[in-house]
Amino acid sequence: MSKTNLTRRGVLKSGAVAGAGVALPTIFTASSAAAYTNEPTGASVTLGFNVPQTGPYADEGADELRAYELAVEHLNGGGDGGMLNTFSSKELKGDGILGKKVEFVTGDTQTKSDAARASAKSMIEKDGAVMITGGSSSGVAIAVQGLCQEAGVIFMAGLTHSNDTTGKDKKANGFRHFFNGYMSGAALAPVLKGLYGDDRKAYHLTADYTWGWTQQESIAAATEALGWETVNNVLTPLASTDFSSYIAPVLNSGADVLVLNHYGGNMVNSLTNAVQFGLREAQANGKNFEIVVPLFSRLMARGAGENIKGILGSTNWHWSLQDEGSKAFVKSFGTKYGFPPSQAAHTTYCQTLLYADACQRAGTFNPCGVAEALEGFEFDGLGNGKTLYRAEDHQCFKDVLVVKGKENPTSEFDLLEVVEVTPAAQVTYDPEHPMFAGGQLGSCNPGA
Amino acid sequence: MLGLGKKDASLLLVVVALTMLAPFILNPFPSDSGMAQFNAGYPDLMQRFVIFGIFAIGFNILFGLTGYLSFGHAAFLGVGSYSAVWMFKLLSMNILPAIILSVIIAGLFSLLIGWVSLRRTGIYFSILTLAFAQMSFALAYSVLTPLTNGETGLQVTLDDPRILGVSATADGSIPVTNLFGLEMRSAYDMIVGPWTFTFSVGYYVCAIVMIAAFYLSIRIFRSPFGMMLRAIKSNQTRMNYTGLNPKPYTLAAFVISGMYAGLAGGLMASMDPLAGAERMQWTASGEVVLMTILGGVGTLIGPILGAGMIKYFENIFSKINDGVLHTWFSFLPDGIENFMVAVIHPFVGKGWHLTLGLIFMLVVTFLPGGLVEGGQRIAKALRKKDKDDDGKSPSTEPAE
Amino acid sequence: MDVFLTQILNGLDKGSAYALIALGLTLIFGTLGVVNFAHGALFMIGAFCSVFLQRLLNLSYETVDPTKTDFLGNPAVIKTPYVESWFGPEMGAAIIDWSVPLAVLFAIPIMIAIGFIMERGLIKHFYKREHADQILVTFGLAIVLQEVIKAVYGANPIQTPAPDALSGVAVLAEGVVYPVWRIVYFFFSVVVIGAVFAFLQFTTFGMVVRAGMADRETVGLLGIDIDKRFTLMFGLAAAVAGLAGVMYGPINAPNYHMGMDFLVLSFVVVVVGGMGSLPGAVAAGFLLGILESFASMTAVTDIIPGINQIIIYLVAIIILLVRPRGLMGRKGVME
Amino acid sequence: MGILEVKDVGKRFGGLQALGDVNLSVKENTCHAIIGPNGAGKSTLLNCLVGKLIPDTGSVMFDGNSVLGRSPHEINQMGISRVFQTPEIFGDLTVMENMMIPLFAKRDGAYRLHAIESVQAEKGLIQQAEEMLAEVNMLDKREMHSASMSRGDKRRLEMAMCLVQDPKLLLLDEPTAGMARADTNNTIDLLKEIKEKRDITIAIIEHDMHVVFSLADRITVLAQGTPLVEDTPENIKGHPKVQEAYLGETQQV
Repeated sequence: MSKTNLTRRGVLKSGAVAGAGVALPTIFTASSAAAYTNEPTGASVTLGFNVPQTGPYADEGADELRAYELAVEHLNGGGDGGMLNTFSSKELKGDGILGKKVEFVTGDTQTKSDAARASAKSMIEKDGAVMITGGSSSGVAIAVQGLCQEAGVIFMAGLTHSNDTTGKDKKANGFRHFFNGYMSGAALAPVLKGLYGDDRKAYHLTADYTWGWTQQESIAAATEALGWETVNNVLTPLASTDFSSYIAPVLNSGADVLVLNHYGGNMVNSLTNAVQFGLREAQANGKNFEIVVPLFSRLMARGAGENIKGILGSTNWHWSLQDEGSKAFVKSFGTKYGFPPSQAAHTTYCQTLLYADACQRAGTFNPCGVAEALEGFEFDGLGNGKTLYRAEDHQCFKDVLVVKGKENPTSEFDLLEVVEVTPAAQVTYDPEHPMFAGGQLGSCNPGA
Repeated sequence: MLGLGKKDASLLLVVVALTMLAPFILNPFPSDSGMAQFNAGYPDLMQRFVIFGIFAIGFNILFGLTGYLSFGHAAFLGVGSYSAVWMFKLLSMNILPAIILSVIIAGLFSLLIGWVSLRRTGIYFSILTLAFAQMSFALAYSVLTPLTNGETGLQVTLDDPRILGVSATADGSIPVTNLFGLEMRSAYDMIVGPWTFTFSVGYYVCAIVMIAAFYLSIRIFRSPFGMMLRAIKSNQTRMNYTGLNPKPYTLAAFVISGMYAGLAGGLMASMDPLAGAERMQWTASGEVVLMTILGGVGTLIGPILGAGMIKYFENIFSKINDGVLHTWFSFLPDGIENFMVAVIHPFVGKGWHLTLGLIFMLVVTFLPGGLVEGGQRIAKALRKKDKDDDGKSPSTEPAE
Repeated sequence: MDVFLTQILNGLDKGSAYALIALGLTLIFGTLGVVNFAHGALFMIGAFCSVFLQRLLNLSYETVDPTKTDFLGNPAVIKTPYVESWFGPEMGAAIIDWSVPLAVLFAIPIMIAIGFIMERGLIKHFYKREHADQILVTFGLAIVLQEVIKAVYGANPIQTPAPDALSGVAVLAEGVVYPVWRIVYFFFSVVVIGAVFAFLQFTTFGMVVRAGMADRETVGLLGIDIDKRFTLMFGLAAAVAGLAGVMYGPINAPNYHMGMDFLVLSFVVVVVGGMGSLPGAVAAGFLLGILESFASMTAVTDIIPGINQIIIYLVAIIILLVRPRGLMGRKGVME
Repeated sequence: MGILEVKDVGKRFGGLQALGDVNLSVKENTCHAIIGPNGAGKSTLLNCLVGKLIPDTGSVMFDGNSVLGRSPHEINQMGISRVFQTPEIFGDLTVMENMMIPLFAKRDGAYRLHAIESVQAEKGLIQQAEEMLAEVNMLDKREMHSASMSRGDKRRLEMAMCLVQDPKLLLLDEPTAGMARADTNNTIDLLKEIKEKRDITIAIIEHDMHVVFSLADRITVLAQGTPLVEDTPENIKGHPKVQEAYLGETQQV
């Protein structure tokens, strides 16, 4: 009894030749011929872009999708080549991957782990995708990463900031380019110290689920190391829309800094509410009251409008960076779509290029070969300076940006200004760091 | 046959034939054609069709027969999934104990919620079930994370004990779910000319369970118990004065439908060992309500049709992007091609919700009895035509 | 003590929103017997009325300023709103600043019109249908409405700030500061609720509608064309939901799914208040708002972790078990 | 000693004394009518008998057992069936299904989870139901959707549903209310037939004196919550107190 693991495209074409003209349903062809899941045998290779197209993160998803389409265009030799020209590895020639034309399928994660897995499965089972990428929340990323591990395809994570993605839930087939909660804390802490001093009392509002907790833990650890005191940490329900009852007690709590460990709609609302309650102008303990939003995204910042002015946070990448890679990317994205890319777009574009390059270098689409090529890979020219894909946990280590809401934006895109580029060395941690311990990569799974 | 009337038996046979031949029926288009986008015959979606079919069949036993509209049934599905995954973590990857535990736990949980909620009727009952389910979801997402793994969902990992199995396979992977060694994800491909048909073990396991569940639901519909439930919907006063106590009947219906939901949850986890909290959210409960109404409340086959329709939209329409549209219309001149793409664009891909919403409105406006009524009208029209042709009407009645 | 005062204020504020939405919902339940799952969408559309007006007022003509560059290095395009060029920069800026209060005026006719169209075009065909069908059709409508808004305005929230003059904080007592707009919102909702009650209490139209709520058939027998009045009621309910949405914009930025977020809560509020009871809906709205605020205090969550996640549902369950028809429900409505 | 013994039953609604010290004894195999002007407490009394209301004072014994505190379905299981003023039937079900439900209740008690068995397999019960339908001349309507029938048919169906349970006591709450004369006469004939054929006790609340005097063996006149007089129809007809309180004003006998 031979079996296939979630696959079928692999034999589809070779089998089609064998079975051509045979209409008798007695001919069963088992697909054990494939060396790994969805081995591309034709002239093209299919990638699966799994992004939220409905639900609250649909705008991020749409931007990710734009970047994916741009990356595919560049890989196939179209457009101006974007970051292919600045990428330190020169393996990709604009003729697809390993000479095969790059095709793609898209799906909707709905920002739900179930729907995301269903969508990824359909790409693997029906469309023969050899790699899945995308997502805009950690829950989805971890769920899809687990699926790809079982199915034997590579997962290139999109927007996922939780420590767990490359911590306790890391997987051999999964790779993350985006930064994480720990890195946010490590990057923010020195800047906070420089701007607000080392004698501060912080009040945390934390989204009451896994990502919120790991982020809060990271930021609290980093700021306490500076000498800050954590006055309180209040957990807020995910479903909250009005944060007034959480914000109101802050001013009389003796704290002089408010840390909002929120993302997406939660972040927009809690920040709006905090500004409404006058916290940005308030005084406490003889100092100016400050608000910190550790994970910033420009698209979300737009939702928060005026409220983000002067608020400090960290981000993976920003379009105003002036290195060659970023400039090339902003140019080709901006020319095609008419507005600058978001950090979500940047990270997914990079992930696609990195995957393609790894296949090219490995000379195969076999996940095990690709994984080997990505592990310990050092590169440059993709917008975050010199970057390492660490072998131990499949996390990228690169510079992290500390940003601040701009006081006088010159355009509707010009919302954040880069305060500091924290060098990669400063945000690097030991793979066995307690915040990341507990999981195992396991061994790579090629599926067949 | 099997204790069923002639009409029911033929309905059952139709369902058996449809599910058994689903890999063919759902893959009508050659794999390389542009229309292959509409093929739904891949294992994951076929499994979802039948699993949600089970969920909806069970829900219909409560809602269709007694008229009690529960907005909290997703909680039972979620609890079933969590139970199954815990069995995979602690005991073994065999799906049988996992599914049995799912059904039992979901049954107990629904007994508790039903016992409280059934003290009220009408919308008050609906809101009570909704409140319980929302509480379950909120707690599973946050406070109960040690039990549910919160946002990420409960997964099997390499260091689970699995006392009757292995924690990790020899090559360092997590073992896969199986039924006494028969792996759920294994599949055969059959290639006939340009077509490819996939036969998945997991699908056939689900399909057999669904047929059994469907058969049981026919028996319940035709039993004195089913008649009592319809009587409760019709007139509770007369019920009381006829010497019958409606409470245990409704509670039994509630628990049975909760166990169906648990069965669906357990199967879902067996096909894909992950249990996420969103499965318990009110939108998920609302989905099964919509499936049942869309298909036809109180009919035998309606809920299965409704479940299939909604899942088809979710998984097929959401994947149609502009690139796909352009390949469809590439035979047209450029201007018309772009125009066609622009017209269809808002309804597919990220607009699949819009299409679904419109379908809901159209179906309920023009087919008050749901899809089943649509089927009946077509059958009636055909029969009329048949009669005109040879004066003979076909013996098969449409699904009630 | 200050903490309690602030939380009561927060509760009244949340309660205002709940009460306004629930009021419209229960009006439609009570008069038309329709379970309207699209009611949340009406709230959302109200909020987007002010987004629309804001966009309208910000319509600009473009001039190229060669001294500046945009993000691609091309000469920058400078936008000047037409209102600023028509009324002068200061007046124009003031008009834009006051776009939310202006949107209140703008939203009333639009919401009433939407209500009319919804009732005449769709809902009226469902009066005699089962509640299940009403749920399906209005749920479908809600999805369609929110997808249309999403297609036009995107999925991310869009800020509709309060006028500068009303956006600061007010010092109510020593150590108690509260945002001015939230106080405005509370009084606004009190006025709207009062107006609806007065309308139903003191006008003949209102009397007929109340009689119709109590016994539709009898009123029909009196030869009063109750249907026409019910259409108007639907418009009124839509307007109340829409106004709640417009004024809510500055508190939380409108997004396309805000209606769904409030839908379940407002159903709970209506049912806890008692089906078909207007005072019940208002009372339940404020009660749940205040309890939710108290439950989020750390002093409470320290004792019962996670209580803030479930408080509304827990209270709803307890109330429904103690009082079978909610706080003020009438017998036989939707049972 | 009657099959139904009502002793000193009183019931207040707020300030209103709806029933005060009602005593009533219904003898086995008789037809006992309860009459009285509107607001006399007839319906309240009936509701106290079937468990819908619980009296404040007094006792209600049926066949030697107290019915107080029991719910309607328990009281039915004791052998009391009730026909309502407006027919209460299962409108969504067919006539035949309407008949099967009381039969199941009679055989299986207030609750039994018979979820797998088929209704069609219950040949014995089906036969009983058909016989009963034949008795009320409704056999031809057996597959009809019961909600779509005429009011008279609904009434006959309800009566059949009660009778098929073979109750010891049949309670009739204005069984001819709103009926045309012809229908009323049919109902009287039906009830007469039932009385003759079966060992059954009937208690009837009725406005229509024609019905009362056609059927009743004994009559209790209720006024303002208390029994005014109890006697045979002949005596009641001539009773001056009754004439004065009730009959004389409203009805020519």
